[in-house]
Parts: sequence; structure tokens; C-alpha cells
Amino acid sequence: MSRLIPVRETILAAAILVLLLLISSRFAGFIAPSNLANVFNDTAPLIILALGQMVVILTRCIDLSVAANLALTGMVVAMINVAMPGLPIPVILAVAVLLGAVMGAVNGILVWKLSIPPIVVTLGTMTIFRGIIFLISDGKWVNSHEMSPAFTAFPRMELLGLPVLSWAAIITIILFGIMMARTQFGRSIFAVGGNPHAAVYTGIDVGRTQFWAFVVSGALAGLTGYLWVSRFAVAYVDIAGGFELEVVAACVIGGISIAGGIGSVGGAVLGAIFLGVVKNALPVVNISPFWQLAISGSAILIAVAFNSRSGRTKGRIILKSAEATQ
Amino acid sequence: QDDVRIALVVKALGIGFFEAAAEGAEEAAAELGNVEIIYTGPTDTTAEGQIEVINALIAQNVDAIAVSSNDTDALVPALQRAMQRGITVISWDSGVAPEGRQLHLNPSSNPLIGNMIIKLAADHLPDGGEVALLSATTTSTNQNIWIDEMMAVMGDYPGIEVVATVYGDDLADKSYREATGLMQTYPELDAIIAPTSVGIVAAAQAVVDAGKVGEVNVTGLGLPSEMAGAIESGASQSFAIWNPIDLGYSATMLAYELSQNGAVAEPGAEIPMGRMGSLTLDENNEGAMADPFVYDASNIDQFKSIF
Amino acid sequence: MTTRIAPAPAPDVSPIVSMDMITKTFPGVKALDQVKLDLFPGQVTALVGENGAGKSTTVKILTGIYQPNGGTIRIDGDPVVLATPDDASQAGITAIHQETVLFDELSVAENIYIGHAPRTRLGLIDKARMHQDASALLTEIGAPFSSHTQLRDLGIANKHLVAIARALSVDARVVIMDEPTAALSHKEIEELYELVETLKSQGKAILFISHKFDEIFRIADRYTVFRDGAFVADGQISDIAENDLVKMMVGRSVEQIFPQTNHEIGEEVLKVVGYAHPTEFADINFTLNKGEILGFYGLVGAGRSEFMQALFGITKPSKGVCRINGNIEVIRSPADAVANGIVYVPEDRGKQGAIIGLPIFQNITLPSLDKTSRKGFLKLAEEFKLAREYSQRLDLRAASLDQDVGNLSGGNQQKVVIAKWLATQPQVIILDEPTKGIDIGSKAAVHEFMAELAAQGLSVIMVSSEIPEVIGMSDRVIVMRDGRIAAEVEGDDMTPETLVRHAAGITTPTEGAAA
Amino acid sequence: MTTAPQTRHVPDRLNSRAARIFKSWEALLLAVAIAIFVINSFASPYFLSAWNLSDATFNFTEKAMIAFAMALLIISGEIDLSVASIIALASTAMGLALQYGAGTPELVIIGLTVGVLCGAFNGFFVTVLGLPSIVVTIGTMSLFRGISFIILGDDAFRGYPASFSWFGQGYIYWVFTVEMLLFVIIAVIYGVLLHKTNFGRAVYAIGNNPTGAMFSGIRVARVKFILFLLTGLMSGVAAVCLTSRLGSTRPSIATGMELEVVTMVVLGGVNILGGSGTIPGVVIAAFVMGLVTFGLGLLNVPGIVMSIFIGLLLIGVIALPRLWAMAAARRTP
Ligand SMILES: Nc1ncnc2c1ncn2[C@@H]1O[C@H](COP(=O)(O)OP(=O)(O)OP(=O)(O)O)[C@@H](O)[C@H]1O
Ligand SMILES: Nc1ncnc2c1ncn2[C@@H]1O[C@H](COP(=O)(O)OP(=O)(O)OP(=O)(O)O)[C@@H](O)[C@H]1O
Ligand SMILES: [Mg+2]
Ligand SMILES: [Mg+2]
Repeated sequence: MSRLIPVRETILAAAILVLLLLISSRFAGFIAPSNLANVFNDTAPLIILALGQMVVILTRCIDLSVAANLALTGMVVAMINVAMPGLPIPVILAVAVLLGAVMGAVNGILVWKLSIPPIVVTLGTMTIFRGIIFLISDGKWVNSHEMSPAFTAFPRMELLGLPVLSWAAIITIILFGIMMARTQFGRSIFAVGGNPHAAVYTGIDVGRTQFWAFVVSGALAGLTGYLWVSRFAVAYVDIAGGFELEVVAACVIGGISIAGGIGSVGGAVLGAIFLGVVKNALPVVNISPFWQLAISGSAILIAVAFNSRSGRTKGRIILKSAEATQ
Repeated sequence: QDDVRIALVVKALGIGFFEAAAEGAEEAAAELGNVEIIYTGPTDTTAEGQIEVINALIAQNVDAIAVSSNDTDALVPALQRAMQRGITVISWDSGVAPEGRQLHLNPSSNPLIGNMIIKLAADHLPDGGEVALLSATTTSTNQNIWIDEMMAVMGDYPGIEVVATVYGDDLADKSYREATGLMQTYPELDAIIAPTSVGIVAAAQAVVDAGKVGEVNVTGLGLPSEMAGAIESGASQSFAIWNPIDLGYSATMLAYELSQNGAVAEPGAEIPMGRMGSLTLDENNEGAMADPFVYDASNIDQFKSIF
Repeated sequence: MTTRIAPAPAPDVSPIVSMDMITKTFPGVKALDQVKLDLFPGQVTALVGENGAGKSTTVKILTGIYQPNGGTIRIDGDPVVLATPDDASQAGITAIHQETVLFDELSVAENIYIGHAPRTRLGLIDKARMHQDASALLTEIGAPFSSHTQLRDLGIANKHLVAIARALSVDARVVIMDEPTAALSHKEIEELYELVETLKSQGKAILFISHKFDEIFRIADRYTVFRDGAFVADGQISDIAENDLVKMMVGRSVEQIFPQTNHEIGEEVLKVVGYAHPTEFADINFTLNKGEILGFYGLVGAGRSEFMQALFGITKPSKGVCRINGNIEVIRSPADAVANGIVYVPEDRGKQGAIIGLPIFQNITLPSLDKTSRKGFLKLAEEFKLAREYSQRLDLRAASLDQDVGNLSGGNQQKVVIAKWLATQPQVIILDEPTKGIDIGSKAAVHEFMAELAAQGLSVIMVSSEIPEVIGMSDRVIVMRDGRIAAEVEGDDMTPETLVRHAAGITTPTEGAAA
Repeated sequence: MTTAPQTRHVPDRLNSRAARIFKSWEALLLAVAIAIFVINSFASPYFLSAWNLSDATFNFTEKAMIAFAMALLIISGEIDLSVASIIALASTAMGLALQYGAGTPELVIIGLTVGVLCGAFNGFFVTVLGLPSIVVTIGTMSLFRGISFIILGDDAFRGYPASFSWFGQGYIYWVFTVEMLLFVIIAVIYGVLLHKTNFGRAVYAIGNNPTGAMFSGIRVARVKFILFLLTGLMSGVAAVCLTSRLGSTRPSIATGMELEVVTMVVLGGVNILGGSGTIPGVVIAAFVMGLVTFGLGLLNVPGIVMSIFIGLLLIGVIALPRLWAMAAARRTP
């Protein structure tokens, strides 16, 4: 029964609706479809990264290096673009995804083969990736006028009324929906996080699954790296600084259990959208932007307290069964 | 031979404006002959980062520190320690409180800049209109001063209304989002004034993406090399900046004068700064280098490859 | 009811699987020592042996979870290496494991098919077909729930049915069942027997592990006996008597194991009145006297551990009082319990008992730190003194006292846990399945020690699911069923038959209810 | 019946004290620290100067104060990512009090109290509601700093009294700063607390097996709550020092410090999953990080490049022994 109506997602969606209504009472234009499309577009990178992070968290790991991965990939593709302005966008995309995946694989290998705790691994690679950006760019910015028009135009290109950036998020959501529900890998992810011991009995390699989760998260970070850099038309060391925590926050708000095994694509997406709405609404409803941090912090606390209440395991009930059989 | 070591401490490494200032510093060093420039700074714009850098410089016993600070007050104790150890300390571009430095070099006089940024917007709004400010961080000293100066002269521009001030933290994505938010909240908005080189570029990009070129004019302070695209697209009619090369050059010259030639920083003093003439100090030991210079479609091509 | 289902086929067919000279060692334990095991098509082979004899280890080797240190496995006469669980299912071997190895967050169908779900042409999991197939399987084994149910919503018995369905979802030639009936009710057990019969008629080889002799004699065709990780004997069930099988299993007759209990029972120490919990247990009333060994018997899942943990202050009872030495005491936490002289040696040694990662001496002194320290500051010399005293008393076998307790064998870990509690000088010691998973030698030592404690005036509560142990050790036995006290038996009433009858809730005596 | 068992003698310890120390993580780390010290003295002529070394300690003293409390928290199996935000909130509270005329003693008391209250807030969510600490403190990390932003906005509090500057800028004797003294005192207190008291033993027990610790009569929730209080308190102390050193409060104070604190703790040999680690290890790790950043700073290496070294150090010191073991295992199958 609880399966038919996913409680957490419904409540989160309702919370977002209420939030939208509140905002629209202060500023009606916010819920105009065109503006909502803008908000979605602005939240697209967060959605994509949150999905990658979700996979990692489901396997009982955490990836703190996503933002640094994004920034490094973004810088590399920007520099490639400056050096070879003629390189077609599909090649750039492939490079970005591949590079991101390689960085994810580095994390994954350290977790899988050396059994170093994921938080230590990604804390380390986070600083290392950022440092590498500085080394390859010499700390310099890549500015919009240095990038080729095709490079910066891609994420804004409109298809069926929505920019490519939004489509990237939508396609990622669909692919993840299919992957998590309908593929062996997706189900293994839940199994590994839910009960690693049992996963071994079922023939699922826990370490290998975690490795691939990191690769997926890295690849998405790479993709987002290109989208980010081209959308804001600038690349430098610090882009998306601290974004990793926002990504984790989106997952937590979306009901993904940090202990692994519990979570859904819908939850991650809604969690990201919740943060996106808050972030975009503050400037327009004239709440001082200084409130943003406190609001998202409170949202995390409320969400996690709520999720743990609704998700508390029932335990086995010895007496009930007694009553039933008598 | 023992070189004179002058440290040019910037808000953060990698920002085009400061890279250009460093070039100017090298130019001054070459002119002076026996000067070694240490160009340094934190990687992100934090006061704590600058303090660590300054501590390292004190330890190296450099001759002078010229700093563009991330925080008016937080650097003071560290800089005071530097002065106690006999190091010449000046601030430039973004100042520190008077007790933390010997003098401060303003790129231009603050009232002039404050007036300039609103004038740039008003010149294209003969019938008045709504303008909004997109600043850097809430704590950036110079932006805050310029905005205050601007507010002081608003009486000269009747019909122009400042509807909001937002902060992009000198981050491209945040500035972009704030600019987009401004255009949504104030559909009638006529101009965005961004007195920061990061914010102005992001705002111009946001205007282009919102399809509001021609409706919203982005202006403020920016670098020709970064703003060339915005002028071309029409997102920005004009903007201003002083020459960062000159600024780095002047700061180096001043530091050299104070530490090597016995110049004394006191109210009313005139301190030479090479080809840029001399700096006259006011009662706060501050002085202005030169007027800001306006760039628009007529001259942008000439400067965009220089800085 | 106990009609033999089918005559044993002639033993001249060749085995599908045969294990030969298989050895498996764990750090500090030789779980299997050159054992052999043959499984024939269309026959049920019962693998019998005491706890820790190596039965489950054998299962894990056959299913590719553990790798043997030596020996050969042959399938249809050809040597194979089963490196992963996948290899094993490729080879046609499937198992219902002793522990439920399932996923709470997945649906029943997904649990059944994880790893080998039917695919659509695009390579995606075919949900419709998966649920269809799963439903068919569930119907076949008589499971009363839908394939869409989320596993977390099922009770332990139903979870076990899912595990059975999972094993059957693989088209296997060899089906292994490791204590499949331990958690099932009568009706489900009957259906399982029918299922075994069907599988047999399909020519599959079945390995059936059970401690229940009645069912072994009812459904098995052959037997193999392990003792202490070594092969003892195998043969046709029809050729052997129950008593002989027991003897082979234990290596001596059952009565001999238990020490003479010549302790004196004194006045009342503990009285529990009306203990209840909203979901786990209700109406628990009993008394415990000085120097008494009180046995708690019941089927696994009867709620004994839950109640003991409430008595120890871990779970909070909703009702009930507890009187210690005549005074009413409120026990809200284990710290309160210890202060009142009640200590608990838990069933789950790894999780709840030993603190793996801490050295032996620190494990022993942990609840007695107040005694070995001054004003909250540790005094190592005192700690070692205490640890030395109790490790000697329990005859602990270890390289040194500062060795990680995790490096000890199970029996010695158990000794450390008991030492830890004895060092607090308690009045009442609760031992939950004290000999579960420890070797025969240690088991005897624990039994002997228990008797010694009682003789010294300590009151002992012993929770055990092993009938011989309960009968051999206890002065009095309380039987629990479904969270309530089903009976209290004493003296000559303590027969295997009465205990099983009360534990299973059978009102009319049945034949062959116990070994 | 078995015969009366012959009691065996089990020795107290297997290895001598010297052997244990020699093989320890701390010994390895100390060797690294000494190596860095020697390399630094060759790399820069300015390194071996008392005043410079004294200045260098500011790079780590405040972080280390928190790291000691954090070490206990991590050993117990929890973590607090909100420490830097606690500093911001405590500093803001001090600034606010300053506006109402508080003097130095009041400022210190307020800073410490706010720290403890924040710790209690975290502790409540973790121990009473039973939520995972990593998530709770990611939330409070935003919340605490967010409150500072709400209070301060784009403003700053300045004008702290001269006597207040003693904590972050004062010297006890010659080159020895007040912060150094605090660092030493706190290190000793936490060293004793963790290694020499019943409380410390309980922390280890909880970290290795929380259920087992509870079953052994340890009040697990209470111990964890106290650890959150202590971490909050230490953040309060660091807030006093940092505010005093900077002479002003802005909401962005100490941004990102939590990760440096965690890095220091992990580098000090504390198992991020709980159960093991020592205070001497953290002390040495503090020096290692301080020496690396100061040494590279003298060479004017940008901070971000230093962080590569720290990142590599972090992964390297954990990975190398494991790679070693794997290689050894391969050689002798
Ligand atoms: N992973 C392991 N690590 C260390 N020792 C183990 C491990 N698994 C099993 N053992 C030990 O191997 C021996 C055999 O255990 P096994 O589980 O095979 O017994 P069993 O015959 O199935 O017992 P039971 O009837 O209790 O299920 C025991 O002494 C056990 O403690
Ligand atoms: N619903 C369930 N889901 C999963 N595991 C269960 C469930 N019920 C019981 N178990 C497991 O079965 C085993 C036996 O249960 P446990 O010993 O806790 O039962 P109990 O109530 O203490 O009964 P007793 O001690 O009388 O056997 C334990 O390992 C327990 O974890
Ligand atoms: Mg078994
Ligand atoms: Mg039990």
C-alpha cells in the first residue's frame, strides 16, 4: 500500500507547491510558466548532480568531489575550446563526460580496491582536483569572448521551447528513472546499500557496484562541468565552490538515506527543485538573500527529522502474530 | 645584489584585473631596476587566506607589502605586525582601515567613481527610469564606498530610481542568478549597474539570455577585454574603468618611495609615482590615482587586447 | 502424519555434486577438515551435525560465497571451481541460506529475481513478466502475499518463504536448504515438505540441513554426519536408527555432556510481575531464586531475547515491575540493571557482546571501570589485575590480554563476555543462547561454569533453544510462545516432549515431536 | 566429565612499550613532520627563525583546538561539520554583545556559551532524535552561518576592546603566543580525557561497537551528547581566538574550516569510521599541516597548491600502508 503512494515524494511535492503559492502571493509573476521554466533551467545542474550523488549515497558512500570535478572538467573543456575553437560540441561533450568519469573512477578505485572510507577519499580528491585547475590554468580565467560562439550557445539552444540545459536534466531524469527501476545495475545499487551482506550472497560485488556508482556520479559532474562553464560563459578555479554540500543537501531533503539503500529518483529531483525554488525565489520576493543559508539549513533539518520518523522500521511484532493465529 | 622585494597582495589570484595590475608592477620594477615583485594572494577572496599570505611575507621579511584587501578590518592586526617588523605597508584598490597601513591608493577618487557609475546609466535614460545595483560581496570595501558615494549624488539625477541592491559575491553564477532575479522582480528595469568586473560580465550575459538587450542596459566597472562581447551584443552601452596596469604601477612606485626613499605618508604629503605623476594624501592618508575612463563601441576595439 | 513419502531410489546412480577432501579455515578456526559430501539426483540428503559442525560453511562453499582452502568439488564427475555465487547458479546450484539474505527496500518479486530478472528485448528488466513469474512461484509454495509487497512489510516466516521462492526461481539441479523450517509454522512446513517431494520427483538433488530429527526421518533418503568440521559417516536413512545418528553427531551420549548440578536453591532474588510490551511480549510473571538455574525455552522468535533485554533495561516495557531482593526497582538502562546486580550475556556476541577493536582486558573491565579507576581516572595496573583474575577463572585461551578481542575464537570471545559480567559481581546473570556457535569443548566448559556459578549462589537465567541443554542444565524451565509464557515446568515434567508441545502450541500430545 | 582445567597464564602484553610506540601511526607521522621541518629549513632561509615559526603557529592553533574535540567525536563514530559555522555564530553573538557594551570577560563568556548551545543543538538532533550526525551537521552548518548572515547581512562588527585582542594577538613570553598556550593546555586536557579516564574508554568502546557499549552499561547517548557539547565549546574557544586575531566579525568568518579540521583529525590517524585514534597523533598532524602550509607559503606557493599536498598526504598516508600490505600478500601467497 505504501508502495502505491510514495509518501515522502508526495509530501515534498506538496511542500514545493505550498512554497510556490506563498511566493506567488508576494510576486505573482513567479509562477508564470516561462518563469518556472527559468527556475527549472537554473536548477538543472543541481538536479543532474543530485542524481549522480543519489546513486553514490544509495551504495553507502558519499562523493564530496563532485563540485571540484565539475570545475576541473569545465576548465579543461574551456581551455580545449580556446585552443581548438573548431572542435564540434559533441566531441566537447564526450570529452567532458569521459574526463568526469575518469575522475569518478579514481574515487571509485580508491574506495573499491584500497577500502579507504569514501568521505576521506573524496575529501582528498576534492582539494586535489581544485588544485589541478589552478595548476593547468595558472589561476587565470577563461572569459566569454575567448570561447567560441558554438561553445557558449549550446546550453541555451532552444528545443521545443526549452533550453538544452533543461533538456539535459530531463533526459538524465528519464535515464535514471529507467536505470534505477529497470536495470540490473540500478537494482544492485539498492541491494548494495540496503544490505551489503546479503548482496554478497546474491552474487553482487559490493565494491564493484560502488566503483560504478562513483563513475556515474563523476560522468554527470563532467557533463555538468561543460554545461556550467558554457552557460555562465566563464571558467575559473572557484566555480561551483561549496556546491557539493548543496548537492548532498538536495539528496537529504529528497529523502535519500545517508545510511544507504533508501531513496528514489523522484526524491532527489524534488529535493533539488526545492532548493532551486528557494534560491530563485529569495531575490524576487524581496527577502534578503542573507536568509537563504538559514532557510536551506532548516529545510535539511526538517526533512531529515521527518524522513527518519516516517521511515522508522516497524520491527517484528511477536504479539500480533500471536493474536492472529489464536 | 640585494633586491628590494615588494609584495603585491591581491584579493584572489587569477582575476584579470589583478593580473593586469601585476603587469604594471613589473613595469615599475623594471623601471626601478633593483626591485623584485612578489605577486601573491589567496585563491578565494577571504580575509583568512590573505592573513596567511601576509604572515608568510612577514616571515620572508619583504621590504614592502601593497595589498588590495578582502576585509577592511580583519587584515589590520596582521599588517600592524608587519609594520612593527619594519615592513612598509600600503593598500591599493580596496583599502584597509587607516591603522593597518601607511597610505591607501584609490584608483580614482571615490566621489568621482560614485558619480561616474550612475552617470553612465543616466546618460542613456533621458526620461528617468529604474536602475538596480549588482555589487560584489557584502563586505567588499570599495564597492560599498562607491555605492555610498553614488547614493549621495542621486539628487542630481531626478527621475532615476535605485530599486534594489543585490550581491553576486564576485561569483559568476551567483551574479548571473541575481541579475536574472532583478529582471524578473522589476520588469520595468532599465539598467543594471555593476561596479565589479565579475558582476558586470555576468549581468551582461544574463541580459542577453533573457532576451532583454536594448531594454536593460548593463553598465558599471569592467575590463575592456572581458566586456568586448557585451558592447558588441549591445547588452552594455558603455562602462568605465581605470587602468589596472597604471594602478599596479603606481602602487609599486609608492611602496618603493616609502620604503627606500624616505618618503613619509602624512596628510598633505605629495608622493611621486613615476610616470603617473604624484599622489596627494588627504587627512586619512588616502589619495586618488586618476579619473576613470569610459569605454564604448567607439574605443573598445582599441583596448580589448591590452587589459 | 509421518508416513514415509517415497522409497529411497537405488543408490547406484552417480552423484550430481560431490565434494571431496574439502577444507576451510577461518582465522583461528578450522571450520571444515577434509570433508566429503555427495548429492544424488532425485534424493534428499540430510546433513546433520551440532551447532558449528560446519554445515552452513559447506553450503557457502557450494554456493560460491566462500572458497575452500583445499579439496575438490565435482559436478557430474568434472572438477569445478565455484569462484562466485554466479558460478554456482550457472552450475545449477541454488540455496536457501540459514540467515535471511534479502533486501527490505525491494519488492518481493525483485528479491526473488535480483541478479537474474527476465529482460525485455531492450535489455531492461521485464517487470510484468517478473511479477507474473514471481506470483506463480509464490502460489506454488503457498505464500499468502503478493509479489508487489515490499519485503519490509513481511514477518520473518513470510520472509523465509521469499527466500525459498528465490532459490526456486533459478532453474537448478541442486537445491540446498539450510534449516528451512526453523522459522516456519506447521502449515508452511507441510507445504515445504510437499515442495521437496515435487523437486525430488523432478530429479533434483536436495541437501537438507535440519536439527529436527522427526523431519529428517520423514523426508530424507540419505544422511551425512559432520562433527567438529570433520566428516563422520554417510549412508541410507533407512539403514540407521535415530539414536545412532545422535551418537555419531555428538560423539558421546547426550546425558554425559552436562555436569552434575548439586547447588542449593535459596530465597527469592528476583520477581517479575506483569511485564508487558506493546508489540513484543505480555503477561510475564515469574520468580528467580538464589542459586537457581532457570531455563527459558521456546522456538526461535518466541520473544525470549526481547523480554530479557527489557529486563536488562534496553527495551522499555510498557507495564510491569521488577522486585529485587524484595525491593521494587526501576530499570531504565543497562547501567541501572548492572547497578542492581542483573547482567546479560547477549545472544548476538559479535554485535552486542564483545567490543571488537578493544583489547581483551578493556573488554573485561568495561562495566567495572568504577572499581579499577580513581575519580574517573584509569588505573591500568588495577585493570590488568582484574582482567587476569577473571581470564584465569574462565580458562581463557589468548596470546595476551592486550590482544584485540576480535582475534579470539568464538568460544573464547564468549568467555570474555562472561568474564566481563562476572567481574561486576552480579546477583543474577542472564545467558542468552550461551553456547550458540561455540565448539563442543567450550560448550562443556560453559555448562560446567554455569553450574559452578549457581553453586556459588548466583542466580542464572539461561535462554536456550537446545532441548538437551535446557533439560540438562535447568532446575526449572519456563516455555515461551509468541511473546507469552506458555508453561512453567519443573522436575520430572521437564521432558523434551512437554517442552516442544508447549513451545509449538500443540494441545494434544503427538508422536515423535522431539529427538 | 572433564577434569579440572589447568589454568593457563595469559601474559598482560605481547609487545614491549617501545615496540608498540615504534610501530605506531604517530611514529610514522612524526617522521614525516621531522622530514618536512628539515626540508623547509633547507628550502627557505627564513624558516628557522623563532618569530617566523611563532607566526606560523597561527596557521593551525585554532583549527587544532577544534580538532582535539572533533577527534573524540569521530572516534565515537560521529562527526560535526558545523564547527566553522559555530565559530561564525559565536563570533556574531560576541559582536552583538559588544554593541550592547559588553566587556572582554562577558564577550568570552558569550562566545563560549553560544558554542556550547550550538553543540547542544547538534547533540539533541543526533542523540535524542537519533539522526545521522553527518546530515544534521550539514544542516546546522547552513543554519548557524545563516543566522549570522541574517544578523549581520553586509555589515561587520568591529571595535573590540584592546584587552580582547590578547587572546588572538597576545604573547605570553618572548615568541610564545597566548594561542600556543591554549593549544598546549587543550591538547593536554583532551589527551588526558581520552587516554586516561573512564570517559575516554567509553568513547573508544562506543566507537568500536555502539550496541555492545550500550549492552555493557555505558550511557551511549549521554557520552555522545557531551562530545557534541565539547566540540561546540572548542568551536567557541576558537571563535574567541579568531575574532580576537581578526579584530572584527563578518558572517563569512572561518569559511571552509570544518574540512581542514576533519583533514587534520584523519591525518592524525583517527579512523573516520570511529573506534581508533590518539590525541598525540592529532597534535603531530596539526604540526605537519602547519609546517607544510608555512613552508610552502614561504616559497609563495598559492594556498590551493598547498591543498594538493594536503589532499595527497591525506589519501597517501592511508593508502600506502594498504598498498604495502597488498603487495606483501601477493609476494607470499
Ligand atoms: N566468517 C567466519 N569467520 C570465522 N569463523 C567462522 C565464519 N563462519 C563460520 N565460522 C566458524 O566455523 C564453524 C562452523 O560454522 P557453521 O556456520 O558452518 O556451523 P553450522 O554447522 O552451520 O552450525 P549451526 O547449526 O549453528 O548453523 C563455527 O565454529 C563458526 O564459528
Ligand atoms: N521479522 C524478522 N525479520 C528479520 N529477522 C528476524 C525477524 N524476526 C526474527 N528475526 C531474527 O531471527 C533470529 C531469532 O530472533 P530472536 O532471537 O531475536 O527472537 P526472540 O524474540 O529473541 O526469540 P527467542 O530468543 O525466543 O528465539 C534473530 O537473529 C532475529 O534477528
Ligand atoms: Mg548453520
Ligand atoms: Mg533470542
